[in-house]
Amino acid sequence: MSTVVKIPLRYRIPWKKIALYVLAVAFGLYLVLPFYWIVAMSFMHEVDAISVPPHWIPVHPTLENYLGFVRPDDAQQLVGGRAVSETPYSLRNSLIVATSTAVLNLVLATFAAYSFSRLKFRGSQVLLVLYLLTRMVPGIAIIIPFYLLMRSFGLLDTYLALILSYTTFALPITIWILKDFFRSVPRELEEAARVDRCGWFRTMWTVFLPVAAPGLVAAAVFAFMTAWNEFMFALFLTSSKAAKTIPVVAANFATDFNTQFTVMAAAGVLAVVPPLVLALLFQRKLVQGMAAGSVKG
Amino acid sequence: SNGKSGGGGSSDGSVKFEGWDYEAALVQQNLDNFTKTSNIKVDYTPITSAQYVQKVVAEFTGGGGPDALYVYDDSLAAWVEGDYLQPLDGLPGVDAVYDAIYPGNAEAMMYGGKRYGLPYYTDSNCLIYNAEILSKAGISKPPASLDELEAQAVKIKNAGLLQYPIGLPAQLSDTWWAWVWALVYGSGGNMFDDQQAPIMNTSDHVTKDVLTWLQHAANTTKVIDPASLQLLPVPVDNAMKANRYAFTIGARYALRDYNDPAKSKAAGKMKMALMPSLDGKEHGTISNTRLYALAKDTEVKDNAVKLLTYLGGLGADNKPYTARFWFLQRGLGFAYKAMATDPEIVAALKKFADPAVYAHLAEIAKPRNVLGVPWYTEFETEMHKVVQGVLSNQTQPSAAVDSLAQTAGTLKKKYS
Amino acid sequence: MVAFTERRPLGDNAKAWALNAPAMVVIALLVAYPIGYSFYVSLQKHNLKRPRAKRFIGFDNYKALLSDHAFLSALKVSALFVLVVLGLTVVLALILALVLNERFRGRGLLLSLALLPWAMPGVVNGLMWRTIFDAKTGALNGLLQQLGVIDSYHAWLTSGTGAFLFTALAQVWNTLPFSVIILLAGLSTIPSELYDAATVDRAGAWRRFTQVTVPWLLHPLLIVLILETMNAFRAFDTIYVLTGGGPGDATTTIALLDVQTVLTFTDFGLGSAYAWVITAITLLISVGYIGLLYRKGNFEA
Amino acid sequence: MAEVRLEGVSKTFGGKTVVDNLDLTVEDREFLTLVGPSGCGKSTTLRMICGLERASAGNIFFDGKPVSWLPANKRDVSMVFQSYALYPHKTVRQNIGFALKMMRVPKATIEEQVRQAARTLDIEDLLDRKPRELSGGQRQRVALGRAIVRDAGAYLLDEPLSNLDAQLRVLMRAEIKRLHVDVARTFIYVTHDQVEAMTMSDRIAVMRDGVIQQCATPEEIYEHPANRFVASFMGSPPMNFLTGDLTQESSTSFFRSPALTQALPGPVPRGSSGQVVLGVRPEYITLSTTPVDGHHPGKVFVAEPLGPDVLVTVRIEGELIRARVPTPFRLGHDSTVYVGFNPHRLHLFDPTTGAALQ
Amino acid sequence: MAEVRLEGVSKTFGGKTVVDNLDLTVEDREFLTLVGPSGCGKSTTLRMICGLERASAGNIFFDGKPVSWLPANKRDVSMVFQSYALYPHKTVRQNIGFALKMMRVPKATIEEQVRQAARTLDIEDLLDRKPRELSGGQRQRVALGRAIVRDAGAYLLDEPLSNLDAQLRVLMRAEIKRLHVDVARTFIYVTHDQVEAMTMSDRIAVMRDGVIQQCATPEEIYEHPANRFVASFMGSPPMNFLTGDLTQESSTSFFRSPALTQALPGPVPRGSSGQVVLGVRPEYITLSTTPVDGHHPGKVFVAEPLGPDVLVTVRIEGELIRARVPTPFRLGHDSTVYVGFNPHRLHLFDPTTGAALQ
Ligand SMILES: Nc1ncnc2c1ncn2[C@@H]1O[C@H](COP(=O)(O)OP(=O)(O)OP(=O)(O)O)[C@@H](O)[C@H]1O
Ligand SMILES: Nc1ncnc2c1ncn2[C@@H]1O[C@H](COP(=O)(O)OP(=O)(O)OP(=O)(O)O)[C@@H](O)[C@H]1O
Ligand SMILES: [Mg+2]
Ligand SMILES: [Mg+2]
Repeated sequence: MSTVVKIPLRYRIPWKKIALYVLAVAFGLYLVLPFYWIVAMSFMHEVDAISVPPHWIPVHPTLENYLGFVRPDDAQQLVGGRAVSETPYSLRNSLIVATSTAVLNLVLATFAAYSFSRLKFRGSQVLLVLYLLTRMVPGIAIIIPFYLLMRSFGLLDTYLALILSYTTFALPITIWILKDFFRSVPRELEEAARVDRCGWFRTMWTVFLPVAAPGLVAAAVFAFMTAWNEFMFALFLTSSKAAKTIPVVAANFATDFNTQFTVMAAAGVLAVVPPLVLALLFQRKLVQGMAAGSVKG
Repeated sequence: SNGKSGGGGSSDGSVKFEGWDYEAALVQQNLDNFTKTSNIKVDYTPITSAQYVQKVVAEFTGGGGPDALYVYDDSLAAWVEGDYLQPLDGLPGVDAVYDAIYPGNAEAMMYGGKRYGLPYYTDSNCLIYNAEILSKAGISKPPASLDELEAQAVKIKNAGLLQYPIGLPAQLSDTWWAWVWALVYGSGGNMFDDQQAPIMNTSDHVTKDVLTWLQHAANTTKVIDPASLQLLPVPVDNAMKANRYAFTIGARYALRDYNDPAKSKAAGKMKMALMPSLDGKEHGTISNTRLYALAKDTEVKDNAVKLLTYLGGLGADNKPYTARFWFLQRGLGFAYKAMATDPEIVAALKKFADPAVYAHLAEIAKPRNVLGVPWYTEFETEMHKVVQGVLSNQTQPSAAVDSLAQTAGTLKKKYS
Repeated sequence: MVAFTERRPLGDNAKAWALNAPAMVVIALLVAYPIGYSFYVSLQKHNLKRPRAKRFIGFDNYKALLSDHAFLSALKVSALFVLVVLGLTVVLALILALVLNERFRGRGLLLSLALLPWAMPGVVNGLMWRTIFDAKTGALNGLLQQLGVIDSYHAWLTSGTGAFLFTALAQVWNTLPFSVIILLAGLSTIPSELYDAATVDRAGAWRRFTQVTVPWLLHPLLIVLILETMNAFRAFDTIYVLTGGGPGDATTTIALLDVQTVLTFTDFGLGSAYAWVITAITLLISVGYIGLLYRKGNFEA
Repeated sequence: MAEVRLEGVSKTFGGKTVVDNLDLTVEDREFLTLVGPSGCGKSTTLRMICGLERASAGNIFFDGKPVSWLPANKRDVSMVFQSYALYPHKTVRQNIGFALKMMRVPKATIEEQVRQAARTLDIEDLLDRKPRELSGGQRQRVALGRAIVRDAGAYLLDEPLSNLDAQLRVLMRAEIKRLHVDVARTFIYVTHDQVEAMTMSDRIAVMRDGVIQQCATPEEIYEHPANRFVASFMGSPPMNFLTGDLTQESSTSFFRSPALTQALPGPVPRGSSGQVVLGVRPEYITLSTTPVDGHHPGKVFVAEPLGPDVLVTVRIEGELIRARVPTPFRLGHDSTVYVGFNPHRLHLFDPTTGAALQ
Repeated sequence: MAEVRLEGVSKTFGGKTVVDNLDLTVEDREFLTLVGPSGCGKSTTLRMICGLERASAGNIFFDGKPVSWLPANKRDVSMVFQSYALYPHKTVRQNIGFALKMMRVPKATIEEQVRQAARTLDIEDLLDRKPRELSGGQRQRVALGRAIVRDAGAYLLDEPLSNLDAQLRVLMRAEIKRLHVDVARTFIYVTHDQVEAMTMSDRIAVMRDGVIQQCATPEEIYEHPANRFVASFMGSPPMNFLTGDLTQESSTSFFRSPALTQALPGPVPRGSSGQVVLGVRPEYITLSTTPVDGHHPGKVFVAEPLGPDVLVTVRIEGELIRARVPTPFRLGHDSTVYVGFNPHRLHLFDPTTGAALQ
């Protein structure tokens, strides 16, 4: 019986780990610093926000930029007061619209993407490119006819108008995204499910989609963000707090007359929080490995 | 809020009213007051100012436009041509309004000989200076000529007070660059004749000379901040308020903020002066007008006209109620001559500006004479780029005016 | 021999079209008309300011583009912009995705941060960058000065090159998340045993990357390329807010020109023609990418 | 369900025919084993029966009813995939219980049956693991568990024991056999393990290049191979083959090759070409150190111990003959031995067609 | 590279130790086979040697140099993965040639070597296919080809033949053996096939629950198993075990159990508890129909044909004893037979520790 040598005989400098952390920190800074500046500004008075040299940490920290959102009366005092009072509603609207868009998109795209990943059919390539084509016409070219269309459907200033338009935006790309992920789900899994007496839908629901989860999450995030960010269609298709989304309202903080940097910063922070929370909830799924250990060969 | 055809008036006679979102809360407050007294409901939608024009265009194109709305004088011609608006001639009280306002404003609200609006507010441009900085540099009087302006700036610069004493909002954006026009009008020149033919490279040297001065001040004496190319109006305001420029060219209205101790470190030091000219003489300045207008397809014309009158016209007491409201609340410029002598107004005005200069500017200001041409926006946009070229020394003034004239020619042809 | 009987299930063709039907219906219902309409408009002289002058002119709008100085210059700027933004985005996104695909402390945090720019509405994003790049009070100036990199505040956006690069940088920040997420999700589908096999086959990190990762990522990469090209070609928000297209024409991209033409100049005919040129170019490029990558990456696990 | 019948079933992949006009009937409750060289089309055949692959031609009947157009989930078959195809996102418990869940078996029953199966497969303590945390053999057992836990009309097992050790394999073999008896259903089993094929099957179908060579009971296959391929394929180490001529002398036939002459009992037919191939299995060869009548002298080429037996290769005039003899075998390389063939265990084949000559 | 040494190597997965303080030295050029029940840690051990898995404790040395911190690509080992791990996006040719490409072997040489390997593996006509289009056995051969085509300091083969038919397996076995001789490198081989283990190995290491039970030559393992586990694991069907007492009478020892009494040659040690377990392999049991001295009468329980042999289970007073006897065996169920143990092939084990008593 030999003694267990627990001490490594030759320790190697873990270059990979070091590089990893260096990169992670560098990217982290690149990603967060601009946003940090917004966050810091949102806790500053207007005067401090434009001071030279800049205050990286608010010197006279204040919540006033946020309090306006919950105390609409105070908001009246501010330039863009109406926008301030509309912010909570717009957040709600954005959440509803973006979530619905994501869900509707996933459903529609899943069907289509499945066909591209699993079935051999005539015209599949053409159809794929055709889908893309609908996305390639810049929004600016179709906004007016789209507006007319929605008007004739009587959908102006409703969630549905936004959900539908964002769905058409996101759908082609979502299909593209999903078809790739579907492709990497081993066919045998589906076959096993069929043998286990699942019909197509059940196979999709119980086996196929869970395994393709990273792709689904990526696609859902994509659709959600598309809806969350879109400005022009939201501007044209909505007019009241019943449907205005956060980008439209946030734009109100920046008028020609006065740009309320700090209030806008606060609105920006608020606008970023919901998707970020969702991202935190789903990030595990996104990096979960797919199909490990399921098939041999 | 989406009626079948134009106008969008609903059965209860309420007026659909749209404006850009400046002080939307105050607007609502004022409208509530109107509803209280007139019993006419107003359905008010403020629209992000940056996209105001676009959205209104979309609405009118789609047939869901408002009954009454704000209009920029820049957009008036297009919107009349686009059949969005209807003239107000012959409506009760309109003549009285046009008599009571400055001619420049009246001119700006007319197109094709017809009157299309009642004044919302107006403003004209002037030279704004920081009296404290000037006095530190030993200067007691604002400049009357451009050369003088440059010399004063050099003095300030040499005194080590400021690296760049002059700041101008010269970043590209969709808003017009009033200061260029102010410089041209301030020296008595024009870019176009009354038939809207370009003269800046032929009979009228002022534009070229002004550009030459700009080029010199920016690149030779380096008194104009090169960062101007990256400045929109708001950052310029912020810089002024922070004592970082001695001079700028801006709207009179800006001084209210500049001199507000709550918002500005330069409060009390900011003064306005007539536009300095090439020859040192007094010539004029540029003005703009924002108006209330009436949609062509409105189904509630009577109510809408009542609203317009409340907002832009004269009240029963023959006083412009809303124009006074805006001045007292926010210092917005007024088109009504009589207000310049209204004691209450003067008292309020004194807090931030010299009432005499203020009124004098209104008298000599005139609108751009090319507002009515369909290609004005394109020209203005092109002009900004050309002026940026001059400021950054990429373009020579003579080439600049040639290019402007050529642009005007091309655009004219395009729209013929 | 007994004939094949019973209900014949749908063939692949029929099944595929049935599966595509919902998506196709939604798209056809909602965008077919606008798209067709916009193409029709592009064949017209149609400026809202002069509705009475509206008329059909065939491809004159397009022909005019060939001699349209503004258009040609914008095309050049756009091409360069796409090149820079796309290059940076893809490289950075790939690196970031690779980092995120590793296990380390704080991965969840970094992943959330990676999504952050995406969650920011364009307007806010634009204004954020404006306050950062501001020549007088900008955070970038402040930071660099405090770090001793510069002595005095610079006006970053006043030179053509500066404006172009900084705008591109802001755009990259904004479009990075999409690419990262797609690539990351793509990475997570690579069976780890392939890396094991490649390692045993003496492939070092780089070869593993080129031989296993890249082939596997070709399709996600394809999407990233297509979408980011599209995005870069249409980039508007950020550029508009930061430079308005200036100084001069330095950052006037074709998208900016298009939006300006449609919304500011209300020239729908010409604007639609611009839009269709953008469409054609992005489509061409995309088809190019597809031709280049689709087949190579088209294998099944 | 019971009888599985394939009529003229073919399968082509991109022009290459991998299953060729196959006719096969598996009786109700029969245990049929499919064997054949790697790539001969066994899995493809199973997959067609299962409904995962559509036959390019021909028909499949379950109990006389055509099922060619029936999808797998309607065919009521259970299958062990050669590649396992475990659900990576489900635990072992969920993997095994999945089909039951789909059949709406009550939760408690599922749990009970899963546990029962897991006990049988000796993976009870792995029930909460995910497939990626299992060893190869454990995964295979989960795959097997998934197929046997449920009730099905036919059980299709594609090399279900290939990754298990001998002990476990013996146990599993017994379990599968027992299941077959218990549920009394049709089993179609693919294996490359001869012992498995021989011990478990009612019948064995030997395939080659997509064609069934012989389908008969294990004894029949072993003792009366239909052709040289079957003869050589079944039995390990394989049968020895010698090519030579057949001569008839009074009541005895003689096989003559350059290496040796062997008397054959009784009259025997001639190959189509006049030549014949003589086949003899290694275990029907005896070796002696002293000359014996009818034995052929040769030299030991190599001796490989197989535990209880030794596989001895003997060279007789340039021909290599392999014999399996009991341990111990103590002769070294080049020692002389006398090789005797059991005359009742000799096979003759046509040298061109390979068909057995009877 | 040559000698592979493991010192106190352990591996834990989430608290569960699957390889436990392993000490093992594989000599230069040795062919060592790892066997053991499914899940005992064979693959894990290989993966640690290979550098794919980091040992939780202990060290690994190649030629005396510690390699614990060396990544797999620097270790100069070649490996066949139990799960193949083929590159799905590469053709068979590219799969096999990949390692060579990584080693910057000239293109022409790669092509030549790949073709050579493919010929050996009989997959020459599949070179342009993608793994997806291969049968299970073909995939496995590609995996094998990938490992053997290249030159490496040590070859690690994890059940490389499990999905091949017997014929092919015999051929491949020979090829691997030949390769071993040709390249003269260290081979570590995992298999569950006893024949493979017995015929190919220089030494066999028998593992159980992450612990090596015995590491010795095949003969040693077979004839002198270190403990009851090894004795039962090696050999199929497994050794028979009987528990009883040992008594010494003059020069002879006697084993007495309720079922039978067996004389043992020479003096033998006693188990720690006083009891012993007697082990005898089925092939060292003879059955006779007539009583023989020292044989034990019993009744035939079941007889299973295995081709050349028959596995006969005999019941002696409630104990089941399995014997492997040559075909033919013609006695039916419940016939009386007389069971004789070869007295020189008997093993004794401690009933509590299981250790062999010598
Ligand atoms: N990632 C993992 N997490 C948890 N346990 C694991 C993991 N990988 C392997 N194991 C466990 O470690 C033990 C040893 O696994 P290993 O793969 O080495 O077995 P093996 O001897 O190769 O078995 P087989 O013959 O079945 O392939 C098994 O019990 C297995 O369940
Ligand atoms: N998708 C495919 N495309 C082309 N050829 C295929 C495909 N699937 C299988 N084949 C070929 O069909 C033949 C039969 O394959 P099959 O999987 O049925 O073999 P098998 O008998 O199960 O072999 P093994 O014992 O190796 O698993 C093989 O030669 C294989 O290469
Ligand atoms: Mg197979
Ligand atoms: Mg293993």
